[in-house]
Amino acid sequence: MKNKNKRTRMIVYTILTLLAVVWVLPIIWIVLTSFRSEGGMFVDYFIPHHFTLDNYKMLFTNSTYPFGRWFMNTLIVAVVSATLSTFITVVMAYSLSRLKFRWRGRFLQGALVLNMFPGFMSMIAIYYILKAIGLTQSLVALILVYVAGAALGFYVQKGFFDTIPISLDESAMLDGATKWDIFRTITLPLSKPIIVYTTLMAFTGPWMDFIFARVIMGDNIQNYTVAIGLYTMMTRESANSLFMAFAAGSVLIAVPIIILFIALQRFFVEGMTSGAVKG
Amino acid sequence: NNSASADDKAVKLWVDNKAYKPIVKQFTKDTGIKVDFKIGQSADAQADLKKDPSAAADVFMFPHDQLGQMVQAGLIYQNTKYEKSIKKDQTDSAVQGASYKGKMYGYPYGVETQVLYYNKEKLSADDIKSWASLTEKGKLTTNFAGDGANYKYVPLFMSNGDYLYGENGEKVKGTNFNNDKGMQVLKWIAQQKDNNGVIQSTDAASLNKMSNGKADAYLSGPWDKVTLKKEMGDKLGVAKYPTVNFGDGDKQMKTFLGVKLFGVNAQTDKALNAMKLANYLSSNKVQKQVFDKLGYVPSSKSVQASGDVQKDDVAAAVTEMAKPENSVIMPKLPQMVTFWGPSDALINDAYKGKLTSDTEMQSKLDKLVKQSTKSEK
Amino acid sequence: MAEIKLEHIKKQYQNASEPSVADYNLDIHDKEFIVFVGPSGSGKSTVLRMIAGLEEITDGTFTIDGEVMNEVAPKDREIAMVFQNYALYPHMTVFDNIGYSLKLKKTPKTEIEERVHQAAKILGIEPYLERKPADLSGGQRQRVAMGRAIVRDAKILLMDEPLSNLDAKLRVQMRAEITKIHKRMGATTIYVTHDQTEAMTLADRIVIIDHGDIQQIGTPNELYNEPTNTFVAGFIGSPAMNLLEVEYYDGMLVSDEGFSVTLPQGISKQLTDKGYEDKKIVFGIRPEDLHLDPIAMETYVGGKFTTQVEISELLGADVMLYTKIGNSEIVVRGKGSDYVAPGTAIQVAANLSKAHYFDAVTTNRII
Amino acid sequence: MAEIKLEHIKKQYQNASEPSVADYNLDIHDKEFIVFVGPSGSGKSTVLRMIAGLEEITDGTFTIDGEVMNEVAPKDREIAMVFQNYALYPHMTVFDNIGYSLKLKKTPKTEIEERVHQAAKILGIEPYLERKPADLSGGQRQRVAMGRAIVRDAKILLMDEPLSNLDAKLRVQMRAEITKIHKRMGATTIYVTHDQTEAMTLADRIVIIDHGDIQQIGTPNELYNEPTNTFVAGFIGSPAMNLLEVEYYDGMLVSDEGFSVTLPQGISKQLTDKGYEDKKIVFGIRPEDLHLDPIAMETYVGGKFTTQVEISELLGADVMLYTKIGNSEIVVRGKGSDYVAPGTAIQVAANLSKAHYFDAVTTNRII
Amino acid sequence: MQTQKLSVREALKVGDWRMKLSAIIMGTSQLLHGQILKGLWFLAVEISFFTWFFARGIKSLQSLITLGTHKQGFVFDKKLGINVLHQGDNSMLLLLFGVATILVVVIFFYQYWVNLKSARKLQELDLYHKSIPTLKEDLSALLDSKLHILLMSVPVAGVVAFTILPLIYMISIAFTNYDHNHLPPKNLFSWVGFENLGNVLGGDVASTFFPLLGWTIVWAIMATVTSFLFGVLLAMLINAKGIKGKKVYRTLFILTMAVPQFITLLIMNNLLNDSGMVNTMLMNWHVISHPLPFLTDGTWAKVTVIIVNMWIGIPATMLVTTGILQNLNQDQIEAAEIDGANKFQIFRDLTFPQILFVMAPSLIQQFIGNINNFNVIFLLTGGGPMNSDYYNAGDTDLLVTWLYKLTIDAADYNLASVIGILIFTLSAVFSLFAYKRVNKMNNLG
Ligand SMILES: Nc1ncnc2c1ncn2[C@@H]1O[C@H](COP(=O)(O)OP(=O)(O)OP(=O)(O)O)[C@@H](O)[C@H]1O
Ligand SMILES: Nc1ncnc2c1ncn2[C@@H]1O[C@H](COP(=O)(O)OP(=O)(O)OP(=O)(O)O)[C@@H](O)[C@H]1O
Ligand SMILES: [Mg+2]
Ligand SMILES: [Mg+2]
Repeated sequence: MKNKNKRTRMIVYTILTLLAVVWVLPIIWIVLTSFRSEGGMFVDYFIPHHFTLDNYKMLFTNSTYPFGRWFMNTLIVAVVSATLSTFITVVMAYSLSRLKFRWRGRFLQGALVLNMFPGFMSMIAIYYILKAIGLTQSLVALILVYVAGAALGFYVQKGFFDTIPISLDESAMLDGATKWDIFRTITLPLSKPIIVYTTLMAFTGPWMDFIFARVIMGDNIQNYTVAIGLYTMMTRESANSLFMAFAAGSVLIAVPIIILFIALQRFFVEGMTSGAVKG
Repeated sequence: NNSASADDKAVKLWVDNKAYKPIVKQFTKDTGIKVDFKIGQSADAQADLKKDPSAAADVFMFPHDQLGQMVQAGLIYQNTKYEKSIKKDQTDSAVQGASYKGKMYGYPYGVETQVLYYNKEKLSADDIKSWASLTEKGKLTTNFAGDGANYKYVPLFMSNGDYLYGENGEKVKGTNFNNDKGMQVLKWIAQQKDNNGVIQSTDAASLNKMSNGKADAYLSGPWDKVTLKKEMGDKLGVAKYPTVNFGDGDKQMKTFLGVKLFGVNAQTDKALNAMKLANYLSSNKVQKQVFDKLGYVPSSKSVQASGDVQKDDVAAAVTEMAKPENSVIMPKLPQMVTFWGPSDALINDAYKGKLTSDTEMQSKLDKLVKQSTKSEK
Repeated sequence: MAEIKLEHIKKQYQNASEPSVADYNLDIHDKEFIVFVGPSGSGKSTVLRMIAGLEEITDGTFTIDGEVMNEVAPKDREIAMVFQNYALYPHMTVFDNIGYSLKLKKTPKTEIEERVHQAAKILGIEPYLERKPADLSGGQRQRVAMGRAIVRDAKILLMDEPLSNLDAKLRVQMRAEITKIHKRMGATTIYVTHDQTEAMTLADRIVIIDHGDIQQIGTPNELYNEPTNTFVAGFIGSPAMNLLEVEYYDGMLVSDEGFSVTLPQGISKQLTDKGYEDKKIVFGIRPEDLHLDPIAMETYVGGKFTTQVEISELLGADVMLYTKIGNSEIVVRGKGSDYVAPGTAIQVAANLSKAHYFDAVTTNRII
Repeated sequence: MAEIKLEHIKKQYQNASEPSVADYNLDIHDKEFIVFVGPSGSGKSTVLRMIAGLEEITDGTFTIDGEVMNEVAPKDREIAMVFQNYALYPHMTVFDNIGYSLKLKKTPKTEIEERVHQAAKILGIEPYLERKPADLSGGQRQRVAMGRAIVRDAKILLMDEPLSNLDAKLRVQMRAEITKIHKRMGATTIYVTHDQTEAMTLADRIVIIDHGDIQQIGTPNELYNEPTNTFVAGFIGSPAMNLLEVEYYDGMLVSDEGFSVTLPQGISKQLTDKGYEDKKIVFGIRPEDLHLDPIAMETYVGGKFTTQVEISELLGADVMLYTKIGNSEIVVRGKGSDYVAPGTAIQVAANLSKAHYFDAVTTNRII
Repeated sequence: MQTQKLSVREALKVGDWRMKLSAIIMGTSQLLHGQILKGLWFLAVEISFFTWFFARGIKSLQSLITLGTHKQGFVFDKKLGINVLHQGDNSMLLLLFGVATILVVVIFFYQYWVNLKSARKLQELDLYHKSIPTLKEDLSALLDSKLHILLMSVPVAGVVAFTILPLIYMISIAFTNYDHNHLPPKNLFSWVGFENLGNVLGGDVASTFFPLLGWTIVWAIMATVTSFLFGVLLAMLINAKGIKGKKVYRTLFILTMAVPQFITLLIMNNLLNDSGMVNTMLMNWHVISHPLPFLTDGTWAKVTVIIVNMWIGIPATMLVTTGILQNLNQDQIEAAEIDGANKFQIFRDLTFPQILFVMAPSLIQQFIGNINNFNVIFLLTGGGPMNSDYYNAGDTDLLVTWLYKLTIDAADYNLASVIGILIFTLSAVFSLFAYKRVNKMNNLG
């Protein structure tokens, strides 16, 4: 019995390790590339022949690509929009999972349908809407757009809320809690994992989006986020020579996100502090 | 908003390299016209302009093949003011590239063609005279089967005497690839699959192959010079394209000629200043400065002929390729967009051996011509 | 003050074919202790949940102190409730679970402390105040649920089988506590249980429900002594009343299976007067009104009959004899000394004046 | 065959300060019906869960038919179990819930149908087979949980308070069904309950647990008549045995509060012989061994004492008198006719030969 | 004390003058009943709406009908010596702001309706002599029975402005001739009705549309299902009992989520190249003699994008699943263990259905998202390899990436919009159907 357990465990370890290698190799490749001094975009070996820090230095010294500035922009946008988006997503999910009101079913269906139109097609329209309210080329505009998008991305969260026993709400209602109290003191504390998940997703968005952000920012390079910045590095002329700097930039983008992921994993792992109690 | 005398307002400029900064400073010093200097990609100029012309630059860089659409959408100001001097100073191809349907719009500041890079240690100057000897003696790395095959190999049709949108590239119904000559070219492309001297590779990988000696020759533009030079040093040779034989004798292999232009935004409220700046940036003096700093091959006749340019092997090769017998000006008709995709597909499929019979090749050529030459509604 | 009135209350769950509660009428006085009993699935919890406002009332009017409450939000009804399935907040400690309602009311911390501790003490869960519900045993959880309800000074207290997971001793103790709490709080209380003893000892009045219908409302004694129909008769009392379908005929009750007793004159006169001569009636007699001792045999001569013992259960002081006449089961409760081995036929004497007589068709009580 | 042996079994939850089960030793014979009783939180469920393999055994050996099972996965133990909290599969219908284990064993469809329907019929939940658990009442859910256990022909059947949410009538019925099922299946059964009657009627042997320790193992009669200590004495029997701390002195039992009886000679001799002269002992007498009728007063002269009635509960045939001598409560169970209004002082006669005598320090039984 | 509900219509008929005046001057009833703030709000809404409407709104609506009449042109300016631009109408902006105007009008009418309903309520309270809710009561209702209004109105406003408005605008374009021949600002475009739809479904675009549609659906299904299934499996593996270093493994997989897609995909593209590292290594190890055409052969490329998408999608699923796994009811799993289920069966019958239940809505969304999954295809293959049977599309092109090419390269916005609407209709039908199914499955406690 114990032996069998051990064997299956060994198999699991092997599979996991293999998979982890597959997943991590490309990442390691980026990291190594960011320290590579020779070659260009393409080399057919894994470990660089010469290591250098120049690629990183270049990012912070080259005035065409004010990476430091971009990084701060992105950080600001990410933090603000993650906070607001999470709030909005969770609030929407809660409303649609727990509150009873007239157009609820319709709203759910409508929201589902609204997400279906190819997003890039509305970019120009959104640009002009932002322009009409005088916000183009600003970080606020970016935040606004990301946060507005959060209002319809509540499905996972709603699914999660649906699994919290309704009797907890009922019990709290009788205890004199308003719906708002229930949301605050019962639902939210029980939803840590999903909140963390939502925050992470919302936080990573601005680091990754290069199409939309580029449309909004136009030629205002000072307000670029790292993603637009990096993406604009990859033109026909510059792709090859800037590739290692690009990799260095990628590594720098990944760092805050990874730190956040690791830091917040605990909440995921904890899950709900304890299972539902009877029923 | 059409008063062109708002001198106090800065002219917004999009260029793709900050090396222009001191040049623009000089301009401001000379003329007193303030310039709002912004870095942007010349290739994106059209899209950015289209998105919101009023927020776009007053003067911007762009490749000449976007001119057709820009004119069509009314995005670009006609160049009436400096037309004459440009016609005088610039090469004919450059003038042609800056004009559309008989009117001039752009301010040319450079030309761009592909050239042949090769490894001097492996290949002699004779070896590279023809495609056959080149691929027999050495290995050519190129991209028949992927993105960009159209840019590199569509000119083969013109090498064999076909036309793309007519002689001057402005005639919608002027494509005739679906004749026998076209078939010859397509078959030739298909044969390359079995040519051991041709290695299929993406551009990025090609550079690497050149560097590590796995390939000896590579067709590409001046932008790859820096990388190749760095990796290969003195081994790097640059030359014009070889000849090719499609079945009835050697013919010069051609390349697309691109003209680099400055343009003035049609919506600008400081037209005169903007034009002045555009003209300044395309002047001989600036072309020379830019060539020195960035290696952009000039479009001005006099600068091209100057010693510095001719001493530079890439620039020399480009000016050579830019001659009408070695290149075709890339058409700028808006219809080009309907040509690029299908032609890429056709060359890819031909190379990969997907077109198995002559009739299939013929019908594919017919389709390409038909699709890309639909007239305007 | 908290007078509750239910008028023609009906509940139809969306996905159920029949209404779970049909035409429920009930007046509950201020400070009364009402107990709902009824078989599993009869709608007890449903009524409770409607009163609490957790389930919409399909039809009818529900008032508290004359005010219509159908549409009032649960939190505004000032009702405390102990849930059948506890519904504890898993992320809060026992202390926080109990103190939650007080916290919502912005009660000062020290007072919360005090009241929670007091409640915990009554319920014997003081040692667990810092634990989370998942780390408690079933009975401990149930007591926490009780605690949550009693810390509040609610006008109305609803309890859905609050003691079902406790052991007998604790139950007796809790019962006493509930009585005390009720006296102290003075809350109008509705209590659902399936425990006879609980119902009998706690209730001012008991409501017996079956299939969403009220069968009888009355004090424990009324229900026990004057059940309105065979359902109530069979439901109240443990072991249940023996019910036999018999024919009334010539002053006697006779069944095909061999049962036969002679009724006292008073009773047979009444039956005849009410026109039951030669008709089927249901004869009901409680196990404790069947006697085995010689004296009883003498006293209740007319009530003597013979039956076959199938099982004898010795329950401490008592013995329970499960006997059969033909296919009808008759349970007899005797003293421990009356133990008879299974298989023997015994003579039993019924105290017929304590027996009950029901209409066989309507099942309603005749006498 | 399924003989279960627990040797020095111990369970310490990680976050608990004391072991929940300490040194548990128990032999269960094949086909035996064992009932665990004990106060809430005494470790009944914990032992059950260890036997099922759901909880790791901290220490000790657990064997089935001589094979050590400590490490065997639950699914390989061939055990069926009814959970205290039902643990129904919320996304399956009642039918699927019950049939799940059969489906896992690849039983043919028709047989599953048949067995599920049979189980459902026994449990009276046939009408609900197509519902999901969420749409059932508490009692209905509990019966589904039962159904899940009984469709399987497991060698060992564990039931954790399987009837706690059912009404009295259904409970009696279910009890009978469980007996039948046990006879038919022949599974070794461990049954946790806090219901005296259930324990008494169902068990071959009862195990009484307190604080994770076994207090006594024995047949219902043994426990009732010969409780080993005051805990068992107080726990078994409802209402509980009256326990009074008294001094034994000169053939008499006397308390400070005014209680005093004279022991029969046989008993007092034994007490004296065992050295309890002038010592404190605990005197235990069951409510039913206290009598009020004149005949008893004559018969048990030495056992007469006076006490103050506080509450009288009329429970159908019986009356329960909660009385007090000083601060000690004494419960008397009389006939319905013995009803006495609260507040009166009454004379009670104790049948002292049925009384129990315990050591006041060790709490163990003396006689 | 039974209260009868009045409908707004009845209330208008039988109501007093305050009610009736509210129908003309919003907020009257509230003001006269002492709900000052509420009344002022309604009044302000009405005043500002009409001011705006007469100043701008009417014109905007008119322009929406014509989509502009003045073309931009150049006039020679003698003084400057050049042609000078004369601004014309910009059809695109007229359309956009016309749509916005309609939305504003709709919102106003909604407010008007709310105003009437609120007045009706006051009327009713009057009728039964009940007290009028104070501001404080109204506000506290927002925290309870009307919490959804408090919570949702701001997000919904965002949705209206940034999703619905652009959406209606995009849909409108399908009915215009906004193509490369009618590009603003120089040219005007105008309404053409259903002409474009015919062009897409009948024209030569159709021979590309239908094959791409097929692949899009195959892709969406495969991409969604593989990521989900393997994500769940991975989560199960990592969370298996007795596995140490859960956190490390989890972190390793999550790393991929931390690097922007356009970077990882570029690298994937690099690695999977004909002469990329994967091929080079395989050839060095003599596993293969010719490079595998991961990205250059149509069929290979399709498989490749699905696999690479797994690489991207699995960690996210793994993360959510982990969250769900830890919240699963342990009792049920115990019950199943006792019922004789092995690990796999528990997974199949309990864990998986419940994960599916939680994730079903998001799966539908992911499916839709994958139909529109621009990034993966665009960045990894760019739609390639090009297929000469198609019109400007490659083997891995999804409808969206094709659409993108059509708009960016060809500037045929009207065609793109029609195709967009077709995709949209398709997804809507599918997802509403799926959603209904999920809802059915929904009634478990
Ligand atoms: N997961 C746990 N962690 C810590 N302590 C626990 C845990 N589960 C149970 N306990 C404690 O162990 C003791 C025994 O619990 P168990 O559930 O076995 O009681 P029980 O006899 O079944 O009680 P009941 O009749 O109330 O169900 C209790 O004191 C309980 O608080
Ligand atoms: N959500 C529901 N949907 C459909 N039917 C339901 C629902 N909840 C309960 N029922 C049904 O309504 C009837 C009454 O249920 P209720 O819970 O009130 O019974 P109960 O008297 O409390 O029973 P128990 O003593 O078993 O708890 C039952 O037949 C039950 O199956
Ligand atoms: Mg119930
Ligand atoms: Mg328990």
